[in-house]
Amino acid sequence: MANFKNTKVYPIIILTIVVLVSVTVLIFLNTLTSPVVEAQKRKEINNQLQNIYSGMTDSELEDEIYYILKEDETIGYAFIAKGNGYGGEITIMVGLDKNLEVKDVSIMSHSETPGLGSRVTEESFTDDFKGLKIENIALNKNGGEIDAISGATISSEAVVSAVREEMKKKIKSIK
Amino acid sequence: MNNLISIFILMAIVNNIVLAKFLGLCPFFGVSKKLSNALSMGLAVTLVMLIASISTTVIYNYLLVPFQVEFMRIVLYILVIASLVQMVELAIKRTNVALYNSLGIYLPLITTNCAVLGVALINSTENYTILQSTVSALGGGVGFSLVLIIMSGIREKLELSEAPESMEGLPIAFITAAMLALAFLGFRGMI
Amino acid sequence: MDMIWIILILSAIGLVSGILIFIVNRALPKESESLKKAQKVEACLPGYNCGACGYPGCFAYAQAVAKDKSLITKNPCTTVIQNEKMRSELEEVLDIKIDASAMNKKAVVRCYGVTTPLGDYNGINTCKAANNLLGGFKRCPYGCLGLGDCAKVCPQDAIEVDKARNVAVIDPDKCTGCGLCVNECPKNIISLVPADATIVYRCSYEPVKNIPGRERCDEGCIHCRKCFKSCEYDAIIWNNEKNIPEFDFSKCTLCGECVEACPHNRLIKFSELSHKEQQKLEKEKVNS
Amino acid sequence: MENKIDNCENCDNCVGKQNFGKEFWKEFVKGIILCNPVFVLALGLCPTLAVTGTIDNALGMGAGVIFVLLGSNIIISLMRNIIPDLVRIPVFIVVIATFVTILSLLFEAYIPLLYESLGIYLSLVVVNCIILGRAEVFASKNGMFLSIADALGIGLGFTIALIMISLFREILGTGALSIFGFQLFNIPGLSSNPLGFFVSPPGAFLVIGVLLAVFRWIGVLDNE
Repeated sequence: MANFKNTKVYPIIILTIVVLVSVTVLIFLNTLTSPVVEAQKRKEINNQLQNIYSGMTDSELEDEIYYILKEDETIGYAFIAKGNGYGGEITIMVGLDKNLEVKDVSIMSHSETPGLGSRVTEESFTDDFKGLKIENIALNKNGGEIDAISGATISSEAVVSAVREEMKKKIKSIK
Repeated sequence: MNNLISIFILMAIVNNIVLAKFLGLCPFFGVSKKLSNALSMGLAVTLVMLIASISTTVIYNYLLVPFQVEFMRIVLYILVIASLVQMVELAIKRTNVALYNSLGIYLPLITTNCAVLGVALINSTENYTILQSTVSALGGGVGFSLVLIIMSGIREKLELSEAPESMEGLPIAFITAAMLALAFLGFRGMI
Repeated sequence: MDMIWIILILSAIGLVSGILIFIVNRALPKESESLKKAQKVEACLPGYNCGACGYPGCFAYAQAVAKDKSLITKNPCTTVIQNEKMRSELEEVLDIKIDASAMNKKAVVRCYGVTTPLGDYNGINTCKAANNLLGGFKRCPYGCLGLGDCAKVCPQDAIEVDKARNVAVIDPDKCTGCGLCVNECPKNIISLVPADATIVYRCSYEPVKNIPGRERCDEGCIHCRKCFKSCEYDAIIWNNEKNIPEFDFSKCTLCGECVEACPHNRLIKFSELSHKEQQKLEKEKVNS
Repeated sequence: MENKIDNCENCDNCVGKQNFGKEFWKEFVKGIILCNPVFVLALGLCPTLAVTGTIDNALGMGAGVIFVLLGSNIIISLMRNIIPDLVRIPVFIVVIATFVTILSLLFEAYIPLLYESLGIYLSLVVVNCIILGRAEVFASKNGMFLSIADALGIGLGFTIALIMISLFREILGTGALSIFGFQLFNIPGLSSNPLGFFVSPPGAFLVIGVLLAVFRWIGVLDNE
C-alpha cells in the first residue's frame, strides 16, 4: 500500500473517488427530497390559484399553462410571469377567464424595497388589472388602464410589462 | 445585441457584484491596500472568472440540464474552479517566478473568492447561453476590478489620515465601502 | 438505470480535472535545481522583505545568494548575520563560514530631543511632510521631529518615539543594523555605528554663523570642549569649523571620562544606550 | 479580559499538545471571541453582509455554516493523511461542496421559506473563506476531536456575529423584530417610517464598520 501512495497516478484516483462518493451521496439524497420539494411547489401554486378562482375544483398543467377546471369544464387559464423589478426578480401569477380577460393577478415573490416597491402586492394595485383585455394592460401614462404606484414607477412598470409580454406568448398557445 | 450590452452594464455597474451583491468581499478588503496589488488581483480574478464561467455554462447547459441534476452544480462548479486555479498557479509558478511572487499569493485566494463562483451561479440561474455568460463574466470581472481599484486608491489616502485610534484599518475601510456602495446605488434602476 | 449513468458521467468530470492537473504538473519543467536551493536558502532568511539588502524581498535575495555564495559576506543581510540561529542554519546550507564580529552594526539617533517645538503641528503626520515645511517645527533645525517615520519602516519594531522627550529612541537589542531607518530620516540624524566600541555624541547640530547650540536647545552643546580636555588617550579630536567633538575609536578605551565631563549629557557609552538603561539614567539625573 | 490567552497570530497554528479536556475548551472559546471569524479574522464577509437583513436569515445561515463546518472538519481531519498535496485544495473543496449541497437540499425540502430568502448565498457558503480556511489551517493538521471543537467554536462565533449585525439592521431597518414570523416587539415611531437605509447594502457595510470600531474601542479587540 505504501508505495501505491507515491505513484504518479495516485492523486488522480483519490480525486475521482472523492467526486464519485460525493456524487452518489447527493443523488441518493436528491431522490429522497425531490418528491417533497415537488409537493411543496404544487401546494403553493394551488393555493395561489385557489384565491384567484374561488369556485375551482382542479387544475391541469400543460406546457406552463394551468387549465382551471370546475367539474371538468375549463373556467379559466393561469400562468406565471417573471419581471425584473428595482430590487430583483418579481414572479406574478396571472389568471385569465374564459374570454381571455384578466380575472385577477397576485404577486408570488419579489425583493423590492420594503415600503416602496413592495406596495405592488397591495389590492389597490393588483385590482387595476381585473377585467382588462391584453391591449389596455399598460400604465395610464402610456395609454393603459393601470395607474402606477407613486414613488415606485420602476416596480409597477416591471410588473405591467411582465404580465403583458407573458400574456402575449400564452394567448397564442392556449388551445 | 443590446441584450449583451445590458448584461455587461448590469453586471459591471448596476448590480455590481461587490457593492450590491456582496460577492468577493474577503479579497476586496484584504488586497485593496496598495494600488499595484489591486491591479494584479483584478486581472487574475477576471481571467479565472472568464474561463470558469465558460466551462461552467458548458457543463450546465449540456450536462446538468439534460439529466435534471441541477442541484449538482455547486459541487461541479467549485471543482472546476479549484482545478482551474490549481493549474493556473502551477503554470505561473513553474514558468515565471517573478510574476508568481507578485501574483502568487492571490491565486489560492481566488478559489475561495465568492465572486467567481457567484458569477457562475448567476449565469446558471439566469440560464444564459455561452455568449451571454462570457459577457456577464467579463462584466463581473471589470466591475470587480473597477471597485477594487477605486477602493485601493481611497485606502492609500486613508493610511495617511488621522482616523481615531479604534477606527484605523478595517473599520474605516468598511465605512468607506458603505459610501462607495451608496454611490453605486445611484445606478440602480438604470436598466 | 440512468442514475448509474449520471454518477459515472459526473465523476468522469472529476477524473478529467484530476488528469488535467496531473498533465500540467508533469508537462511543465520540474522546479529547476537552483529554484530548490533558493527555497532552502530562503527558509533560513527572516522573510521581512525589508529590502535593506537591495533585493525586492527575501526570495530574490535567496536566489542571488544561491547563485553565488560570496554575496552573503559582500552584501550581507544584517538580520541574519546577527541572529545566531539563522546564521548557523545558513552556514550549513551554503557550507561556508561567516564571521559576524566585523559586521555587527547598530543604528543610533544622534539627537537628545529636548529642543522645544515652535508651535503645534497639525499637518500630515509624517516626518518627511513636516520637514518639507521650512525644515520642521522644532527650534533646532537638526532636531528629531519625533513623528516616527523611522519607526514605521523598521522591520524589527526596534524604534519607538519617546513621548516625554519627543525623540525617536532605538533599542540596540532589537536593532540588527539593516540601515533602512538611516535613509528614511529626512533630517539624516540616524547613523550606523559599530555596536561594541563607541561613545555616541547625541547631537548633530552644526553651528550656523557660530550661533552656539544653546540658542536652539535648552541643553544644547555649549562647545566648552570639556570632553576634549578630559580624554587622556586623545581619542577625541575637536573639529574646529563644525565646533563639535569627533571620535577615533582605535584609541578610545571606553573609560567614560568624557561622558562624566559633559554638563549636558551629550555623550553616552553605546552599551548604556539600550532603552531600559537610558530610562534608568534619566531618572538618576532628574532626582540627583 | 486582561490576559489574552494568546493573540491571534499564533492562535491559528496552536497544535493541541496538552490533555484533551482543557484543550477542547480552549479551542472552543478561542473560536468565539479571540479568533472570531468575522470581527477578528475578517473572514466570511460575503454572507455576513448579504443575509443579515433579517434575523431569521442570520440564524438560518449560522446554523447552516455550523453544520457544514462540523461535517467538513470531521471528514477532512479523518482523511488528512491520505490526501496527496497536489490535489489537496480540490479534494477539500469537493468535500465542503458535498455538505453544502446536502444542506441546500434539506433546506429546500423542509424549510422552503428560508431557502427562498437566502437565495444564492446558501450555495455560496462553499466558498466561505472560514470553512476552507479552517480546513486548511486546522482540520488538515489536527485530530478529529480537536477539529470538532474548532468547528463548533468558529461556527458559533460566526453565528453570534451574524445575530449581532442582523439585530441592528432589522430593528433600525424595519422598526420591528420578528423571529420566525413571531413578532417580539415593534417600536411604533420607527416602524411607521423605518430607516430603509439599514436594510440596503450600504447600511450593511456601515453597521459592521461601526460594530468593529466599537469592539476595538471597548478593548475586546486590539487596534491595528
